[in-house]
Amino acid sequence: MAKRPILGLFKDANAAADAGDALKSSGVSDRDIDFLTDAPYPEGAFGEREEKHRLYLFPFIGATLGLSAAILLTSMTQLAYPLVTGGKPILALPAMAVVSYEGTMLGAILFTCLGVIFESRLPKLKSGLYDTRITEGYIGVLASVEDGDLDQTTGILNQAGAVDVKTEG
Amino acid sequence: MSSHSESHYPHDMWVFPDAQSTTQDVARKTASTPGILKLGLAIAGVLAILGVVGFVLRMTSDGFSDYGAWGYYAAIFSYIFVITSSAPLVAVAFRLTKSHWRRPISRISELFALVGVVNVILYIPLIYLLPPINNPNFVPGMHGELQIRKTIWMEVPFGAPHLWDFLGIISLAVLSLIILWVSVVPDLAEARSSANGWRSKLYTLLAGHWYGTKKQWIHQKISLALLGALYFMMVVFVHFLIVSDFAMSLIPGWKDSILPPLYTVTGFQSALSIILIIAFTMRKWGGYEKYFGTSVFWSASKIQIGLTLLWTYHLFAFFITLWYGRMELEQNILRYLMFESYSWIFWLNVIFIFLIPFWILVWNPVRKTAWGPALAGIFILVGNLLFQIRIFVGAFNAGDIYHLGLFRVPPPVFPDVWDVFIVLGGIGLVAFIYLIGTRILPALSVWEVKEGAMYQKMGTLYRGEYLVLAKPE
Amino acid sequence: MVSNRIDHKWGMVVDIDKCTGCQACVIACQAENNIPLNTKDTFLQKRVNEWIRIERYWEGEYPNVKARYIPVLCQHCDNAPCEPVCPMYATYHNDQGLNVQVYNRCVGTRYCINNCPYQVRFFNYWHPGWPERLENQLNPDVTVRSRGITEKCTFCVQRLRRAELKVERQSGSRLNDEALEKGNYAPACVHACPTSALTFGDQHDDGAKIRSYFDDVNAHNIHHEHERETRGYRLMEEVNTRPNVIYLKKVDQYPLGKGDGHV
Amino acid sequence: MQEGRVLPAEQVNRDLLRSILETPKWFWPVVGILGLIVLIAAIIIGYMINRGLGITGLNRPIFWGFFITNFVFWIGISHAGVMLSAILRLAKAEWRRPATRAAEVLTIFSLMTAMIMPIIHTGRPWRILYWAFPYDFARGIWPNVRTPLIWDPSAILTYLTSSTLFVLIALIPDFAVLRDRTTGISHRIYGLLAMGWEGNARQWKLQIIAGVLLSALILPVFVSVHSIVSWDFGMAVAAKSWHSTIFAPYFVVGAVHSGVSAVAFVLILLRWMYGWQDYIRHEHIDGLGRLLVVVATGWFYFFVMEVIFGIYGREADEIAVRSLQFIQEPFQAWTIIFIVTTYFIPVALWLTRRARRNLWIMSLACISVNVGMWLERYLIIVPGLANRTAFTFSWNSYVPSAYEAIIVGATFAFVSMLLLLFSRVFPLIPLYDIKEGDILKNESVKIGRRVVPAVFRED
Repeated sequence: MAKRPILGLFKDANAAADAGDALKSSGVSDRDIDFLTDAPYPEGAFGEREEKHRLYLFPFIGATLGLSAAILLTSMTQLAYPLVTGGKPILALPAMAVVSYEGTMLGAILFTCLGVIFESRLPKLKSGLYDTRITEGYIGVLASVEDGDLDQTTGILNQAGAVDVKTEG
Repeated sequence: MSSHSESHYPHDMWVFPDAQSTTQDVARKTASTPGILKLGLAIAGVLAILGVVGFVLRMTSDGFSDYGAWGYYAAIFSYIFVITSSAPLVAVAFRLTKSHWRRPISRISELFALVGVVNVILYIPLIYLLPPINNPNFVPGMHGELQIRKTIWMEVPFGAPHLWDFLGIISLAVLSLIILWVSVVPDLAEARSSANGWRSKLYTLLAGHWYGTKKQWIHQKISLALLGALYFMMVVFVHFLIVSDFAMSLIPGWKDSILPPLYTVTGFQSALSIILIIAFTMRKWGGYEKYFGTSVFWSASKIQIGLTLLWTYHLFAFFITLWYGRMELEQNILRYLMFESYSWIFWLNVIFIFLIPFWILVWNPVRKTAWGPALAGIFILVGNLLFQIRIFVGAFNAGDIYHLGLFRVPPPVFPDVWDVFIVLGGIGLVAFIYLIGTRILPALSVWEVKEGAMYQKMGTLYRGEYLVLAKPE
Repeated sequence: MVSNRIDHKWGMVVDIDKCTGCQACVIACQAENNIPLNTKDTFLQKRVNEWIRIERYWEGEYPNVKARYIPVLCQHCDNAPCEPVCPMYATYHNDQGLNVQVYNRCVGTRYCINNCPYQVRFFNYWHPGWPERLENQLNPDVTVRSRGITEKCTFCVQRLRRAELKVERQSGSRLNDEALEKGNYAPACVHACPTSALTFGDQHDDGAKIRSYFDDVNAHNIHHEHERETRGYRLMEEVNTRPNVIYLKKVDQYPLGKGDGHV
Repeated sequence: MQEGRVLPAEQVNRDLLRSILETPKWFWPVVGILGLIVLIAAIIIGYMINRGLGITGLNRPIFWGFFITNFVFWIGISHAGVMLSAILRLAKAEWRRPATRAAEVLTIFSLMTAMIMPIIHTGRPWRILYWAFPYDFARGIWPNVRTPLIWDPSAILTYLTSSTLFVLIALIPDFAVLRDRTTGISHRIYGLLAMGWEGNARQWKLQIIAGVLLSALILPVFVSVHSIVSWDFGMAVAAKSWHSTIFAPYFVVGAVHSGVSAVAFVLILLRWMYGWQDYIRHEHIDGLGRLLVVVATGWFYFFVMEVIFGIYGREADEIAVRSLQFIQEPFQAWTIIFIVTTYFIPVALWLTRRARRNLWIMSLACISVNVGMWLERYLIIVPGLANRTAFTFSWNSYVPSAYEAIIVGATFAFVSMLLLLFSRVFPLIPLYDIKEGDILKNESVKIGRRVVPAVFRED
């Protein structure tokens, strides 16, 4: 049986947190509960599940790629055109160091940005259940429950003090 | 990298212990001397005696006429000076920025004021060692000889540089002692009644006037801020004097405007390192666990990694500028200090002061431990010693200092046994005095910890429990 | 490079003692290398292009003054500071010891000019133009540089190339002093100098006139200047650019009293 | 430093999106005027490219003049962005919140402006692509990586890319807000930009981490950029006063000095233009003032070092340059103005709390800093070239032509125009950051009778 999303809107953060607890006690696994807010509440403010992520790998991968790319570019171009300038060595390491450094940082930053997008599961092509009031400071409690439990869940949400409860269709 | 690296549970966070117990606890710890401390004192004392022996032998064998033999002495002086003069800055700087994490370590850093005396003593022989700025045997028209050595003292004023540098060092010592006194008074006042024997006499003498009235507190805060700012500028200035007079101007033709900042950064780095090491030891063996949360090490090591990068940055700026121009003089200086004579010391220096600490501290989980920063600190201290040897021994043996420039690459100078004695002795002397200091004065700034305890607590926001941090004004 | 090529290291010796400051070299260079005319208002704009210039300094106080002349041209340094700073490789050091300028690579960042201690690099602020009657005297072997690029003395590389073709490729003999002299292959300034203060030659050629001077100056660097047998010296030796142009000191028969001289 | 009251989210949206959702009546006229100035400058640039650099005041030996000065100046301004948002983010300074994005955007635009300068100052700008982008065609050769002029583009492009991404990542949640507030085509565009952001816990967590992580990554870049710009001069052996080892940190600190003052000024302007009194409060400007006292003093230290070690060697040609800077007409007058306006006037003002809290005085101080810093670059570049060799024969001075002056002036108009246009379409104050601040703020510690404002910390 397919799970259906249901969104309760709350004006007060405490109420939203209560709703979350109520849902959990009613047997909804916390993987199915999500809190939509308009600002970053401190982690665990709603007793929500803890999110795991691998963002810290990205900069390191990017840095390695960027570094190797930069070293290749600088060394190859100098070796390909062995023109003596100012009595400097053809493979001028200090000069390469500067460009390679920039390459490293560029790689790291590009990959970090990609990582952020990827890890926060964006871009989200088909938008789920949502309400524009969330960006007005309302807090949305988004749960996905079995078809049968929709009414019960609606009850729980309303009981917790939801301003509005939305389901699909 | 970030504060959010892993999950946040209350036990990650840390609030200061309750105010009441602190005073007695710290007083007790100050009064008692555990075995490990006795051992430390013994070792330090032996080393210090070794140092004196080494010094005397060096003096009798070489005398003060030939300053070249004293390179290692200058190096260890500069090592001690740059660290101990920078150490009080840790307290000063983070007091100015009102960071809470500094509270437990600020006394550790201020206590280094007691070592300022060592700087003054160690400097006195250098007065005789440093050759005069005016070329004594100058013959007009002599090829490539200068009448006045290149120095920061343009028109060589009276007593330059010996006297002025000396005054600088003395004023640093005095200023830091004043800061220490101003900051330690409230703790002594609290302890003066409970302490017994000579301690209570001493404490009453030092802090008899203190009753913790509002007025006194305000005055104390203001004077700490002002003295701190003054001390900061003083330190940077005296670093500039010392490194340019005792290193740069002794290498003919070496004109390197980035050396003073580099020197200062090295000082900050090592000061923070030694403080973190001491904090680690107090936490591990001194029974101060509950005062040193990991957040101290965590925040400090962020600063530390910044300083480490800064050091390397300054070094590279120096290197690339000299490398790019093809001037013989500059090439020779690079060869001498970096790539030929002192090459292996140089590479070790870079590894110890940059590579290893960087790779230790780049990991956030390690930064959150107590041992990580302390370990990095040890490496940094070794690296700094190598740096001082490279620069000062190099400078003291660079040949004819009145010559136009360094047109040949002198060989490196390796330490003989007396030099080793002197180096160890200097470190031992500092350690000895510092340890004695921790027996006399409380090694934890009680009033600051208490103040901190007022300003932070655990608080609940909806379902999560977090640290609540209050920032007055 | 090309297999049957005889390798050279060109060099020049400038005898200050012979220089009379007559500016003939300047004009010769102007004519040979299609240098835009230095009109009155280019002078007023301080944008003169003189690949070789005669610097004139007064020594002593009036009335007992002496004029000192020193011809300054591109020193073709082996450690040329101008070369590494060009982002386009528009200037580099070729295998004949020449500091060459590749006009169509140049974008005119003017960094090389700033980095030249001798100030012998020039920038075309305006598009070069010649009065109609002078169009015909332009040298077909030399590019006319457009505006916005840097130019400098080339040791008349066009003549050297022709010499290599005529002498070395065709007759196969080495391009030595008399060959240069006979075929009029040395740089224009050298041939134009009435007192033959300028001598041009190949440092790798044992028979070359300039050879002894280069050997001497290379043997004793600036710190052993006083040990040199010849009068040779290089401009601003302390910068260590190792020029391929050597100057010979002036022999002053009636030196001014000490103290009232400058330069 | 936690003044100001907690505002409901609706009001935050309403206030901060005002600049986007409704257009103030002064907006288009101002943009029009600025655009006109930029247009004039563009025409002059075209004329210059057509006629050649002869129309500037450049000559021998002063081959770099106003354009390069302006280039360095704008690069300097661009350092404010990362300085503020990164360092303050890492230091968790609460008062950073409204300042960050304005600073970052200023970074981006001033970088763009700066990059125009070296391009138009070259002799043949139409060939510039071969320079900036390393690829191999048309002249059968790649760029020469040994020159600072290649390090420059690599650093600047890295910095530009990263700071742009930095801003864009931080904009995603605000795009979502705009998506929900707009209709029609703009709704679709903002929706596209928001990438389906719905603000769940995971997205927020990563958003916050991204802020800190990117700050930590951009800081090293930002230091490198101005160092490399300084090495354009530091690598030159021929210009005696340029070949100094301290240039890199000296330039960086100077850049931060001018940049942060510029940001403070921009913030004051925004507060005045859009009536954001509740967001850009005196405490923020005050904080910037305190920060600037430290930065300025650090800069002064490096300045003194640079000068002392300039004359340290007592070498004739070095002394010649210094005397040109400090003693001879006309530069010595400019030098005095530069030192006074960069350090003494502003710091004297910033030292008192009342001055720091007075917006008029603050703006004056910030402007004076930037005047001074512009002069600083001018006084490094031009006298350094004016007599850089032992050959006194070709010593010379420099007077910029009117064209140069107009182009330089127009760059300021250009940056302000871009900022205005940006504020028309994107929020210049990060909404979610403000809201977060409000959430974390509403808890205070009571000590005896006094209630001390406090914030929640997650660590």
